[in-house]
Parts: sequence; structure tokens; C-alpha cells
Amino acid sequence: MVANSKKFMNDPDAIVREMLEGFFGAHPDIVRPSSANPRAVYALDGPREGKVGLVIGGGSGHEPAFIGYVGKGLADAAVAGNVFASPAPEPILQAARDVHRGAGVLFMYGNYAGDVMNFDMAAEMAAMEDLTVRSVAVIDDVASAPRERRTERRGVAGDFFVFKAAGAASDKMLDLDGVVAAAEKANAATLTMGVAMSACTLPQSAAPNFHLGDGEMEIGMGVHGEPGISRGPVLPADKVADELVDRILAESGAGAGEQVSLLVNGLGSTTLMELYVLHRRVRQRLDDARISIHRSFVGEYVTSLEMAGASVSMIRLDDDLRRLLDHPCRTAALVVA
Amino acid sequence: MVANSKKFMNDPDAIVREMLEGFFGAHPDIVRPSSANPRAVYALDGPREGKVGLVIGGGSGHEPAFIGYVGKGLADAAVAGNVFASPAPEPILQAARDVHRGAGVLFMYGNYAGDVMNFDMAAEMAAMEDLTVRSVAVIDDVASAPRERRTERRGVAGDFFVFKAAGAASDKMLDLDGVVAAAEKANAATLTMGVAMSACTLPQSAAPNFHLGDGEMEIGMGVHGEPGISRGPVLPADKVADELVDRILAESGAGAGEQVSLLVNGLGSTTLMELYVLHRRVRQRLDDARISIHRSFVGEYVTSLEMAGASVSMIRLDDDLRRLLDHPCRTAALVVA
Amino acid sequence: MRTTLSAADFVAMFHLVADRIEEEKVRLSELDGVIGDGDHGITMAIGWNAVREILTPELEEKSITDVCNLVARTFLNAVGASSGPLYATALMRGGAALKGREGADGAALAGFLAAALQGLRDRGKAEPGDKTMIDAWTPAATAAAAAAEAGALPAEVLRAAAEAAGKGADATAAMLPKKGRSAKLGERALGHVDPGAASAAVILAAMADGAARP
Amino acid sequence: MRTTLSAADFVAMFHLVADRIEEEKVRLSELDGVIGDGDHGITMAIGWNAVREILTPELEEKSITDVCNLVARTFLNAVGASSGPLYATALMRGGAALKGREGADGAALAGFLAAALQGLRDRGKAEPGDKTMIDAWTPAATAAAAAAEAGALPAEVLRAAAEAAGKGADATAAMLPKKGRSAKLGERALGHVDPGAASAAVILAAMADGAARP
Ligand SMILES: Nc1ncnc2c1ncn2[C@@H]1O[C@H](COP(=O)(O)OP(=O)(O)O)[C@@H](O)[C@H]1O
Ligand SMILES: Nc1ncnc2c1ncn2[C@@H]1O[C@H](COP(=O)(O)OP(=O)(O)O)[C@@H](O)[C@H]1O
Ligand SMILES: [Mg+2]
Ligand SMILES: [Mg+2]
Ligand SMILES: [Mg+2]
Ligand SMILES: [Mg+2]
Repeated sequence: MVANSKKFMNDPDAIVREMLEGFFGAHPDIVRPSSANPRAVYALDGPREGKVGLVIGGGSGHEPAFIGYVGKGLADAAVAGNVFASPAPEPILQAARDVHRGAGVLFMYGNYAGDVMNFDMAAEMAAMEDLTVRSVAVIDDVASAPRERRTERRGVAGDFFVFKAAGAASDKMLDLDGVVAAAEKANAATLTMGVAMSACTLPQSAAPNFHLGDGEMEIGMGVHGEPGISRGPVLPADKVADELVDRILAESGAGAGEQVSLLVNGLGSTTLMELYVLHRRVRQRLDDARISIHRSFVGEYVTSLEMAGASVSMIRLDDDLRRLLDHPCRTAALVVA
Repeated sequence: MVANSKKFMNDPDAIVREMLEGFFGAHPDIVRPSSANPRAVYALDGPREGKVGLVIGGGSGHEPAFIGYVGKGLADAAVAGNVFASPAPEPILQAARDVHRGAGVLFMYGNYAGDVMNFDMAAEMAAMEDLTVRSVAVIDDVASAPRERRTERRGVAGDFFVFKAAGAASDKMLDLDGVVAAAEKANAATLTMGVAMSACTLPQSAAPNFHLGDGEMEIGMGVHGEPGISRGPVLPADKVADELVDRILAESGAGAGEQVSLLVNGLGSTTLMELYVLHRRVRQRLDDARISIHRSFVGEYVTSLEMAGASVSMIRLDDDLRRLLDHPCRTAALVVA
Repeated sequence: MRTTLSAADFVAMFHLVADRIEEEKVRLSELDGVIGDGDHGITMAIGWNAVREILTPELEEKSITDVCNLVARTFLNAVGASSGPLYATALMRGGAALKGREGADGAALAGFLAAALQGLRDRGKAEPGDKTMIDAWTPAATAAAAAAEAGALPAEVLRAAAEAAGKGADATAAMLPKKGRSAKLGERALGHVDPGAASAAVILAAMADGAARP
Repeated sequence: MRTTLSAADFVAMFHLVADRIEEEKVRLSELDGVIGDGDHGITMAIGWNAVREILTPELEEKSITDVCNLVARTFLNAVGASSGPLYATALMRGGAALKGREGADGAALAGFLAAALQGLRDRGKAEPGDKTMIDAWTPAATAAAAAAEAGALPAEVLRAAAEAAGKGADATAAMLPKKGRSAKLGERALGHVDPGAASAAVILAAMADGAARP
């Protein structure tokens, strides 16, 4: 396996800026740029008086996360870091200022040391300006730490469900406590496990960012190639799905008669055909467990450049969370009508 | 460049069936299966009395095309062939019967010898059953034949625009002539050119389906690896975009003050980041030509398994076509609200 | 050697075709990878494997025409693609040419092949020299007619057809493509054999071997 | 050799750091590729190249503290990631320790490094032995303090720190990771040097070389 090191790019050092320019040019009906904050994407008609401002963010290279989730009904702003690197505090703080409408701001991001440090520094700086800011770091990756240490877990594709719930809560004009509560509830209800088949190549380097042998896959690998639970020969799709589902079901506590929502997420170069083959087995397993699926999302929601691999995320729903997921939104990556 | 030959699959001979099962299990709110026609996907609430039935189809491996474009406001049915192989006449005919509501049926597919033969056979069989069927083969790929022989051109990502226009026309209850006219108008207004960076691997074979050298790209290559216009070293993104736009603009006749819609489409393993970098340049070029963009679509709309590459499609709009593109639809791959 | 071929012989021949196509699958896909989309071997194998499933002993009781029709429909539905309509039409036309016959002699076999070729041409609209399977089937039908004219037995007619098809397939390497996925390739296709022509030679050789079995 | 380092010397040292990081970029990313996400060299180079841009002659007129603060903020904003907050905090704390000084002697340099280390620890909450840059900076600060105690000149203090950092970085190969992206790696990280520790050694060596220039 050789990662694809051929890319459509000009200057690798300019790739994030050029991506953002391209994004604004493509979706002027959804987002707007700010010359004061070139690393942020603002919702055109998101922020409004009395609404909690939702700022999400993280490293670039995970598109459509995070910029694709900005828009009415979801995030008010996304701050983009360099590829696989948290954004710096300055643009995060600026975004907080810009989306603040008197009801406070919520920062949301995947739980990585870098993101935590940068968003925390921004929150400290915001506090000095008397902006009320709270933070929720998504911790859905079951493979990244045992249950007893779940606050150490990484945030991966489950970001999608947790952001969606918080965005809906904020769009419904819940107050900051209410939005934080919705985010935390979704965060606690969401579990993800992934599997990687190949590495990806960072735009600035010519080499794959990790190595997986021919015919090898790694179960539980993180979206940046962080090592997972086990590495071994490529298994049939149903076996892979079983490994992911077993682990998720064992932890979730979801039982017969309950309802969940599913995300079968592609990491970059895994085909939709394969994702549906995986979904087929995941659904069989949930049917067997008499857990019903309220809504499934299948496709690329949180990627790792052109890595080959997939993840399964499950959010255990109650009426509240279901309503939040079904709440309308209009973003570049997701339209719920 | 080595194509990714590791896939999430069980039995390669069962992959299309398993994909479809996964698709139905994921989107029961949008599509339904038919036990009488295991290779077809039916819209849950598409077909209705007096509405022209729209049946689209083609080889599998291009997901979300074609199954992802089935639903209210777009296609009433999609028929899936084997990977990169047209579906057979039997399931196409069955779909025609099943979506027929007294107003005739329109078949739409990309213009490939195999698809033409199979859909034509199905149309002949339908005629013997007194079903009125018309056909429109999409011919958007400017690289596949010179303008004088444009009816020989292949159908690639522009399928998306042409299907969308026809689906909207049928949802607006135009009669068969009207829907055909809308489809043909969109077909004439849509031009696409693509570029490939790597091959893909068919599920049933272990080898890439064609060869592109390290550091090479091919401009004008088709979605199955059909050779294009020129093969050479990988160019900067802006140069690639220029090559595609030059060719499209030269032919389209779109001039200052006009409006178009754009699709920057990924073929499989090209990242969204790169697609936005391409869109950036395409938009600069259209801005320079004072052509305005009504709506842009950026992402994977018509793929070639996990091929790396991209295409740019442009549809020249008038008021009619714009209204058809903006018409609401709800499918697995596209929600317009 | 048989003087006429029965429905059971056709069943046996088609069995052998299925086996040979499976054996040649990788080579045929590789040929298609060079000038097409890389699936021809896979497609043919899917089709002929589906045919194998319906080649039951009961089928031997049916007429040659019925056998050909059933094989045609089975192949078509399993395959689609370009090969599906082409071979389905060819087999139905070939089968129709043998309508009402208990057994097919050398001349009947030549008629079968001529009708099959006409089916391919009607369906695909390709001309000889377009670098398609037509360039294997055309010399095959011609050679079969000549052999039958000379009084050859069915297996000999098929052998002549198979040899001509092989030469015809080889000759496609020098042709510029005009039809099918490789049509856009132009000069770059020079030097490469057309996969559909190559598989035609495989099919006819299998039929000849099947007919020659004791 | 200088007995004290001025703001201009700090500017020169940071220049050299930027050069050395650029040279070591690929190696550092490769180290991160083994146990992290493969971007450490890229990240550090982005940051230090941004710093290079602001290292203008005018800056030499400012205080050491101001230079450090400006470098810290520039690095942070260019980088984000883990390294951004860590080094920004370290540099601000180091700069603060030199507040009001025209020039920094050996003892002041040791104080600078001790304050920087404390900044890294406050920001990242990593302990020695967690297999991070802390395992290079901790022995570096200790060695610097010992050298200063023994009356070493600034360049000698930095040299002692750099050598200890190099050894500290090498020693991370034997450690199990506890913080950062590689924390999930466990046993598999054994035998591999932590990229952040490796870059710490590069930075300190560059500073020592810069301080020793005539
Ligand atoms: N119009 C046509 N007439 C005759 N043969 C054709 C025609 N188009 C294609 N072929 C044959 O079909 C072969 C390719 O078949 P296959 O790979 O199975 O289908 P597809 O082109 O759909 O991938 C070509 O090598 C050629 O011999
Ligand atoms: N909490 C921490 N405290 C100190 N150093 C840390 C911490 N987390 C990570 N590091 C250091 O950061 C390095 C990785 O930096 P870098 O690759 O630039 O950032 P990222 O982890 O965001 O990709 C690690 O090798 C480690 O030395
Ligand atoms: Mg990183
Ligand atoms: Mg094909
Ligand atoms: Mg083919
Ligand atoms: Mg890193």
C-alpha cells in the first residue's frame, strides 16, 4: 500500500487558505468569510440576538469537518487549523467575539491535547474580555482509552452527532446551560470505533504518515493514524463490522426496544459501496439486538485526508436527542429539512 | 501509484447485492426494495398518478450515482448493474413497469455502448407491452469526442445536473414531452471535463484497472479509466483547473452576464480539501469571464470506486433550468429544500 | 466424430465455454484494462458462470433453439454490460437459425455462426475493422462457411471458426478502435488486442473442443 | 565568548533555530509518523518560518522579554497544534524571567530555561517519563542550572542544556507514552524517540550554537 501522494494543490503551505477561499466561493449562500479572521468560517444566518454561539473547530484535513457543519441550525463558526493541527487561540477567540450575541458561546472540538490547549487558551482570553465561554470536547472513540478513563478518549466521527445536537439546541434558543447539557448528553450517548486500511499523505510531506503492510488493517486506529487495538490481516466486511459493533454495543448499554442513530463514515478513499456493505451488517446486528435505527448517515462526514478506512458511530437516542438530530439545518455538508 | 486493493467486502460476487441491502437498510425513509427486482431501487414517494416515471441507471461503482439520486423530486427508480457494467434489460423493464403511472417513462443513463444497448432492449420490450418509454443518454464529457461528434460523447459527472433537471420536471408534473425536453435541454447545456491521478481496483480483481505512472496525471480520462486527451506530469491545481475550464468555456458559449451552476466532483479518493482548491480557481476564471455561479456542488457525486481524480461540470442556466435545479428533492445523496 | 450435434452436445459445449472463460478471466480483464475499463474477463465469467448453473441434464431434453434462448437470457441478465446484449442477441439469432432441427450438421453450424454474427452486428452496429469482437466473429463465420461447403463435420467447422477467430483477434492489435469504451483511445490502442475479440476466440475454441469430444 | 546575551543575540539565536528546524523537518515528521500523526516537523517548520519573518533588525532594539513575547505569539498563531501553546507558554515564561534585563548572563539563561520548562509543564500537564518534550527539557534545565552554578558563560550553559536535551530525547525511546497523540500507542511506541523531545534538542542546540558565535 502506497498512499496517494499526488494531490491537486498549488503551494502546500497555502493549501488551507486556498481551501477556505474555495469553500467561500462555492457556498456564499451558507457561509461568509471575515477578513479579520482568515481561519474562520461564519454562518450566514446563524448568529442572532439571544442565541448561544456555537464555535467548532480542529485541524484541517478532516473535511467536511469542521467547515462543512457551519450554517443555520448547526454551528455558527468553525475555526480551521493547519492540516492535522489544532487552530491557534487567536482565531478561536475572534470567532467567539464575532458570534457572541449576549447568550454566551460554546466551544466544541474533538478531544486532542492540542485542541484542548488551544481552545482553553482562547477561553481564558475570552474570560478576560468578559465573554462567557463553555467547552465540550467530544470523546466518542471507544478504542482510544478504556471506559474507566473515558475522558481521555479522542473525538472522531461522533463529532458529527454531538455537534448536530448542540447546534439544534442552540438554534432552538436554549440557554447556555441548556446547550451545554444537550452537547454533554449527546457526547455521553455517542460511541465510535474505526478501522484503517491505509495511510494518507500530508500535503507538506511526500511520505505516508504511517505504515500499514499489504493486506493489513488496523482496528481502532484513530483518524490521524493513531494506533488502535489490533493490527492484522484484512478481514471480510462482516467480520470488521462485527468487531466494531461488538465493542460499541458492549459499552453503550442500548438494549432491545431502544432507538439509535448510526453513522457509517468513510475516512477518505473508502468507497460508498463498501460503506453500505458495512452498514448492511451493522443493521443486521442491531436488528438481532432489537435496537431500531431512527436515521442512518452513510458517507464521508469526518475524514482523514485520503486515508482508506471507515468507522461506525452510534448514538443512543431518547426523545430529546432524536428531536435535536431531526431539527432542520442547512450547511455545506448536511441539509436536514 | 498502487491502487488500494484492500476493500471492505465479503464475497466480491455478492458486493452489489450487499451494497443494495445496506442501502435499503440505511434509507428506509427514502427508498424501498422490490423482491421482484433485486437490482432496482424505488423511491418511496416518487411515482404517482399522471407523473412521468424517471428510471436512471448504469454500472455500479459510481456511487452515490445512481441509487443515491432516487427519491421524491428526482428519480423514481435506479437500476444497478454489476461493477462498471450496464444493468441488463430485464430489471430495467421491470422498473419501467413499476414506476409507470399512465404518463410514460423516461430512461436516463450515461452514454456508453453497453448502457445504450441494454436500455434500448428494455425500451423495445416495454413497447411490446404498450408502455411508452423515451430515452436520454447523457453526453457531457467534452474530452471523449470532438464537438462535431458530440453524440458519441460519454456521460460522466454531468449526469447529476441532467438527472436533476429531468427529475424536477417530472415532479412538477410536466408531460413526457416536457420532461424529455427538460432533460435534453440540460444535456445540451452541461459540459464536463475530468482528470485522473490514479487507477482503482475492481472488487473482483486484485489489480488496478489501468496504469498511471508515479507523478503522472491524465487530463480528460473517463470515469472507467478510458483514456483522455493528454497524459503528463502532475500539474499545480490551478493549472489543472485552467485546462478543464478553458476547454469547457471554449465550447459552452456562456458569456459575460450569464449564469451557470458548477459541480466540482471527486472520483473517489481525492479529498474535499483538494476539490475546494480546484473550485477556487474555477470560480476565479468564471469571475474573470463575468459569468456568475448560481449554485456550486462540491464533493463526490459520480465516482469511480476509489480512483483519485476530479472533474468540473458546468451547466449553463436559463430561468427554466435554474428553477429545475432549485426544485426540492430528497434523496440519499442530495437534499434540496 | 459426430455428424450432427444435439441439444445435449450444445449443453456440453456451453459447459466447456464456461470453464474456459473462468480460466481466461484474468487475462481478458487485463486486456480490457489496457484499452477499456478492466472488467471484460469478470463480466464474461459472471455471465458464463450463471449459464453453468442452468445447464442441467433436463435441459438436454429441450430443443437446440430452446437451449440457446435460455443460455442467451441467462447470460444477459447476469451480465448486462456490452457483452450481455451482444451475446444474448447472437445466441438467440444462432438458436433461431437451428429452429426445428433435432441435430445440427456442419452446414447448420455454419448457419448458426453466420446468424450469430449478424445478431452481433445488428445489436452493436460495429463494422469489421472497428477493433471489436466483430473482428473475430467475421473471419470465424467466413471460415465456417468455407469448411461446411467443403463438407466438414460440425467439430471441424467449429475448429475452422475458432482458428480464424484467433487470427482475427490477433489482428485487432493493429487496428484503431472505433466502437466501445476503447474508441476514445485512438493511437494508444495500437499494439493491443481487443478483449472482446480475444474472448470470442476462447468461446469458439471451447465450442470446437466440446464438439470434438468422443 | 560573550558574558551576557542581548536582545540582538536572542534574535540571532531564534534565527538559527528557524534554520535548523527547517533542516530537520523531514526527520521530525518521520518520527511523528511512527508514534503520532506525522506532522511535527511540518508544524515546527511552519511556526519557526513564521517567526523568521518577524525577526527584523528593529526587533533588536526591543527588550529580551519583548522579543520572546513576540516570538511566542507569532509561533502560536502560525501553528496551533500541541506545540503552539506549549512553546508559546514556554517562551513567554522564559521571557518574563528575564524581565528588565539588558543582558542575560549564565545564571539568567538557566533561569530562562527553568521558567520555560515550568511553562511547558503548566500548559501540558505532562510529567517526566510521559515520553514528551518534557523529557528533553527537564534534564536540559537541570544541566543548565548546574553549569550556571559552576559559573559557565551563556553559550556554555546552553551547550550543557542542549547536550542534556539530546540525551533526554534519546532516552524517550525506552519510555511508554502517556500524553499526546502517541499515548494510545502503549508498547508499540517502545524503541521510538518522541518527536517533540527530538525537536527540543534541535532547538537548544541551535540556541547554543547561536550564543557561541563570535
Ligand atoms: N458496439 C459493439 N459491437 C461489437 N462489439 C462491441 C461493441 N462495443 C463493445 N464491443 C466489444 O465489447 C468488449 C468489451 O466488453 P465488456 O468489457 O464486457 O463491456 P463494457 O464495454 O461495458 O465494459 C470490447 O472489447 C468489444 O470487443
Ligand atoms: N501534554 C503535553 N505536554 C508536553 N508535550 C506534549 C504534550 N502533548 C504532546 N506533547 C509533545 O508534542 C509533540 C507532538 O507535537 P505536534 O506533532 O506538533 O502536535 P500534534 O500532537 O497536535 O500533532 C509530542 O511529540 C510531544 O513531545
Ligand atoms: Mg497534528
Ligand atoms: Mg464495463
Ligand atoms: Mg469492459
Ligand atoms: Mg503531530
